[in-house]
Amino acid sequence: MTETPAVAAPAETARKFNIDTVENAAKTPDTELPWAELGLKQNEFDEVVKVLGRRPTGAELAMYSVMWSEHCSYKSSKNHLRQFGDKVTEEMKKDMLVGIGENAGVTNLGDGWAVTFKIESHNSPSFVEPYQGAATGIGGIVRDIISMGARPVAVMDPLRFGAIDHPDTARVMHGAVAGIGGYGNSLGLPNIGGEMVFDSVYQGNPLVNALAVGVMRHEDIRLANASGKGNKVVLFGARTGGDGIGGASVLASESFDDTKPSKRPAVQVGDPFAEKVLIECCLELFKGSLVEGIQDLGAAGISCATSELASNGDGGMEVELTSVLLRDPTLTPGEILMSESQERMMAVVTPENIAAFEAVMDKWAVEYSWLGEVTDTGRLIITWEGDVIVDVDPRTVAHDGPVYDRPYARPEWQDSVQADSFTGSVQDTGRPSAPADLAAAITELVASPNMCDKSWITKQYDRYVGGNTAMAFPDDAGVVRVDEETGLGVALATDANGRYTYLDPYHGAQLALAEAYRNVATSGAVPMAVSDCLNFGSPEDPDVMWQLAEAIRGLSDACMVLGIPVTGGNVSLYNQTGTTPIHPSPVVAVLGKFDDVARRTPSGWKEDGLAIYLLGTTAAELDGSEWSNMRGHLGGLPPKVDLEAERELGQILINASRDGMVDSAHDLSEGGLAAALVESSLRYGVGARIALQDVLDRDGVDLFTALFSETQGRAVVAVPRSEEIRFTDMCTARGFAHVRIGVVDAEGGTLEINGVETMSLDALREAHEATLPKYFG
Amino acid sequence: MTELPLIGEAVAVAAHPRLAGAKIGVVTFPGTLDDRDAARAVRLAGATPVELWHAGTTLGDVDAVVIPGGFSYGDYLRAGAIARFAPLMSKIIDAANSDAKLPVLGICNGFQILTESHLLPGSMIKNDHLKFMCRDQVLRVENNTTAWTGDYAAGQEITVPLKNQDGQYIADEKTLDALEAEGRVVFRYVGFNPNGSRRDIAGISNAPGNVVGLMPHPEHAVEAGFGPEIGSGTEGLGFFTSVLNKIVGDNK
Amino acid sequence: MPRIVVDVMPKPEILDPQGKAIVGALPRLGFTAFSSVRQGKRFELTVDGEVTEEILAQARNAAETLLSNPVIEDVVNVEVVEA
Amino acid sequence: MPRIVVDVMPKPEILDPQGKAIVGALPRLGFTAFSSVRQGKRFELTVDGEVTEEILAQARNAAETLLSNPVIEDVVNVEVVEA
Ligand SMILES: Nc1ncnc2c1ncn2[C@@H]1O[C@H](COP(=O)(O)OP(=O)(O)O)[C@@H](O)[C@H]1O
Ligand SMILES: [Mg+2]
Repeated sequence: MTETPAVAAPAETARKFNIDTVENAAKTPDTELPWAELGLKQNEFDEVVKVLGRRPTGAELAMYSVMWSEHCSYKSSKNHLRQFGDKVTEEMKKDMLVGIGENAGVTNLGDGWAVTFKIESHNSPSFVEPYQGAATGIGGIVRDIISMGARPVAVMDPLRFGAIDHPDTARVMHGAVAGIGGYGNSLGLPNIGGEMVFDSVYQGNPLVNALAVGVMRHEDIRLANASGKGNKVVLFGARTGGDGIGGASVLASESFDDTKPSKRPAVQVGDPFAEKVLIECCLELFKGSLVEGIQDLGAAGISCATSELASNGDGGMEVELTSVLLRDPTLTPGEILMSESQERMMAVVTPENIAAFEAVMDKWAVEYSWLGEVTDTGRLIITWEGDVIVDVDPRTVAHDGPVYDRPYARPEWQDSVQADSFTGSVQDTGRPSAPADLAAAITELVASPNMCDKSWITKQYDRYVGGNTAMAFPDDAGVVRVDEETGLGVALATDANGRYTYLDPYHGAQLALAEAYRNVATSGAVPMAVSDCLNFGSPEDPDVMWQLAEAIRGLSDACMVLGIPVTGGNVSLYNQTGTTPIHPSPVVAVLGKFDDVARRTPSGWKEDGLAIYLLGTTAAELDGSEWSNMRGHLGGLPPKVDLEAERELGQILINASRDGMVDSAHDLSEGGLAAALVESSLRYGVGARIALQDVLDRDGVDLFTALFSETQGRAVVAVPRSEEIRFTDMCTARGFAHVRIGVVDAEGGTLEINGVETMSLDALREAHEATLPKYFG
Repeated sequence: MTELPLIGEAVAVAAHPRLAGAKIGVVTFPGTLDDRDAARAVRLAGATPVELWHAGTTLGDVDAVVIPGGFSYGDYLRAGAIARFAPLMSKIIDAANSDAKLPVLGICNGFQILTESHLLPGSMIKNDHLKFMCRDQVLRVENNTTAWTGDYAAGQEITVPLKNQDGQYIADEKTLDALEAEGRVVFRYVGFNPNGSRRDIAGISNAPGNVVGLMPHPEHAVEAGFGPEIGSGTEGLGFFTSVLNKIVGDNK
Repeated sequence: MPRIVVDVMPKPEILDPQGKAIVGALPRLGFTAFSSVRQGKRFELTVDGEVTEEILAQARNAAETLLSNPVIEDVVNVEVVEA
Repeated sequence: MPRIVVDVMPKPEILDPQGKAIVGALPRLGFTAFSSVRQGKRFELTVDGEVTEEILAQARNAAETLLSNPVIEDVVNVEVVEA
């Protein structure tokens, strides 16, 4: 039974348009076209004319303009992004079943299982309308995962907002979190982690990134290509409305009569119910092997889906556009091609499978319409009641967009920023050293906006649905089981530090990768693959372009050293207010594998008497740290990157988890050792007694530095007495610095650090948990 | 060694030889989310889960039915409002009211569907704080004589996940008084009322006790390591073993 | 006491998932007369005392700023109802 | 095309959490004239063609069975609006 259409699409309206056919375009070369309003540059329009050998039709112009936009063509970043594909060894490729270029990369998990994941941005829609913007962000990334043939199994949401006390931050925070929850919860996808950062640089450009991960059997992997001449092309899911073409309503000049076109929606509203049904319905299609190729409709809608499916397959396709089911019957052909209505998919089906395909649609009450078929002509031909309105080589739309080598240069201000170290700055006066002051400093740190408890957010997310969530907030990585029989599973963490990347984009990006890698290894999983979302300002600003180029170079170099490939990602540019860009914010997601998720290591200790070890050495690295941020300083150089050490630390943490040598592990990142000790104590409400003298002596740092420095490549672990010798032998054999810094104290209800006034866990918890409710209710 | 229980370690159910033969239907509506989880809980309890599709017109030979959580039809109109009219629901309503008194458990959205169907009194409105809330929730089993609670001790406190947006249970005072008087308040929130429910009510039953509905999710507390961190993590399994023991007992 | 009723509807060009779900359910219950449904909100604001022009202006203002989200909704009606 | 408007409000004796939140927020925005707020739903059902008595009866029936839950809500209004 097909759902009754919400809006009838009267066929008679079709002829109301002054249809600009290919024939007409050839005859009227001098017709003025609104290419500039559609965002094309003169040289780009000229290129379109050259490619076609004539002026484009209105519909063709619509297609090229969206597909050649920054968002779809990566024209500013493509030249740099190539490094992710180039800097890859054979070893790194070994588990990569599908690499960059498809909707999402696919990694082999063994036992016939594969995993696909990807991170994307929905930044500006989330600023305009936080609830719907964030919700549709989740919707979009989940469809990418479905279109690979996978069942989505979890989502994550790295978030960056303006200053915590700015009045507009509450609007964005409330809306975005409720939207992510409202959509993700309704899909039955557990939220297993994310990030939350407040910084005034994001005031007008909050970053709402969304990650989805899905799993499949190898044989279920689907690619976005249209092969097999005579196979049918079908569009299914929601009806097509005027979504996402607001700015492009100039195309209404296609409108024949002089009545004004209907209004186009300024924002898109998500329908998570429709998407949930779409997920189940697609999985049923995959199970029955009923589709040859499939593509989700996201940015650039039908333009993208038809041109990509065609160019990745046999090269040709014919589509009748009046067959598209419409929510808004006033849409012109160009607008239909550009529409970004949510919750739609396009698939290629063999004639034999049509009946079975329709039965699945009817079962789930999903609307569908057959648009045309695959050809081998190498042309994408789109007709409107039989008249040809698009006749293009689909590759020229989908793949041969413009590529720019935008000028970039190290900003003039970079040197002076790097020279301005926190140590010795005005903001550094009165650094705490007395026991009471250090305790107050630690309490202030864990209550600060970026370090405080995040459960105001995570409470609004379903973490249990699916029954496979083995770890989520507040542990270092989210962990989901893939196979109930064996316990095979995956771990995921996302990280970025905009301040580090501002100070040094090359190393800042590497630090983001290092942290995500470390978080995954800390949970006990073996890191396998990377996805990234590059959030930057305008590429037309050489300073920003340099940040982007450096970040990509840094990230790709670091992936080589760590031996894990980038399998996909997303670039979000123009995140700036006026001429002020956000901090360069490359958000990096690392995926790891567990042979058995039962071996996961939580981030807090429980049992009395466990020995606590600090792994790694500590240097005086406070520039860009949370501490300096709390004091209002940003300058100097970020912590040093040592990827070999990260790898070694990772091996230790993974082995320790596999062989049951540690009961808990927590990596050190923002907030340093102080944050890690408090978080590990609050995790299960069990404190510890800590003495850092050996660290101070060995590393030549003072107590404050030992607590607040953000030196990388470190972690704290809690080791049962029975495992201590085995554990320390392993560290010694690997030549990795380790020192016993204390013992778990299940009785005291306190965190005791020699030289710091004893802190009660209750007071720490109260400070840690009060911040978000104070600002957001 | 790690304190985290390993998977498969903690779940040891005394399986009655006839239990595996028991069939428990799990209903799926468009928008249902926790159907696979409910099926897993049935399996871990030792019985055989049977998939039931909302548009179906027969319950087959199932011995009990679980209506799992989710957002049927998006919960857009009212939670459970549209699902209530599914063809299968009229079969469930008839079977629940028949002399055979088919055991029916509604969890979260399932509970909302049962109230919309008038199998259970009252209704659910938006949480008093207006937000979705996910947390490990302590419940007290107030009545252990229903079809779904026989394996618990009266007054026993259990921890199971709670996650909902429209979980505030309301009914008029007369109905509430009657529910209390008849022992039909089956579960009450302990320590914290997460949604503003009247009299801390987390779950109720019909008069004979074969139909039970509750907002929290026992099916998410059946496997150690994948449920609440408070308590054993498997304190929801008793729902499913209870109904099995009841079925086996009735068939004796 | 008099009340001011404020009606808010999703903008016509915006997808209304609620309405869509309802329009799908109606025919299954035998209600076949309706080709589309849209779901909006109705607010009743109680005023203690008389509804002055100033109070009505407040209501209109609240309707635009708090009770509706102008990005996706329209205030379709603000009127006084005596009770 | 004519539409039938159906208005549904929470029963007066039922605490309305959304209305309560709004009444709390209003004074903070300077809207001080309102002593209580209740939030209900407004449905607009589109009819293709003329609204007959039979169709209006269908709408009333749908309002009572599907669009409202009599345990917590009242149908306060069913009326035809020409557009
Ligand atoms: N927006 C969010 N959504 C879900 N989980 C979040 C979010 N922000 C933070 N978290 C979770 O809170 C915990 C602490 O976050 P964070 O301090 O950033 O972790 P780390 O320093 O280990 O990267 C992690 O489990 C993280 O996944
Ligand atoms: Mg961490």
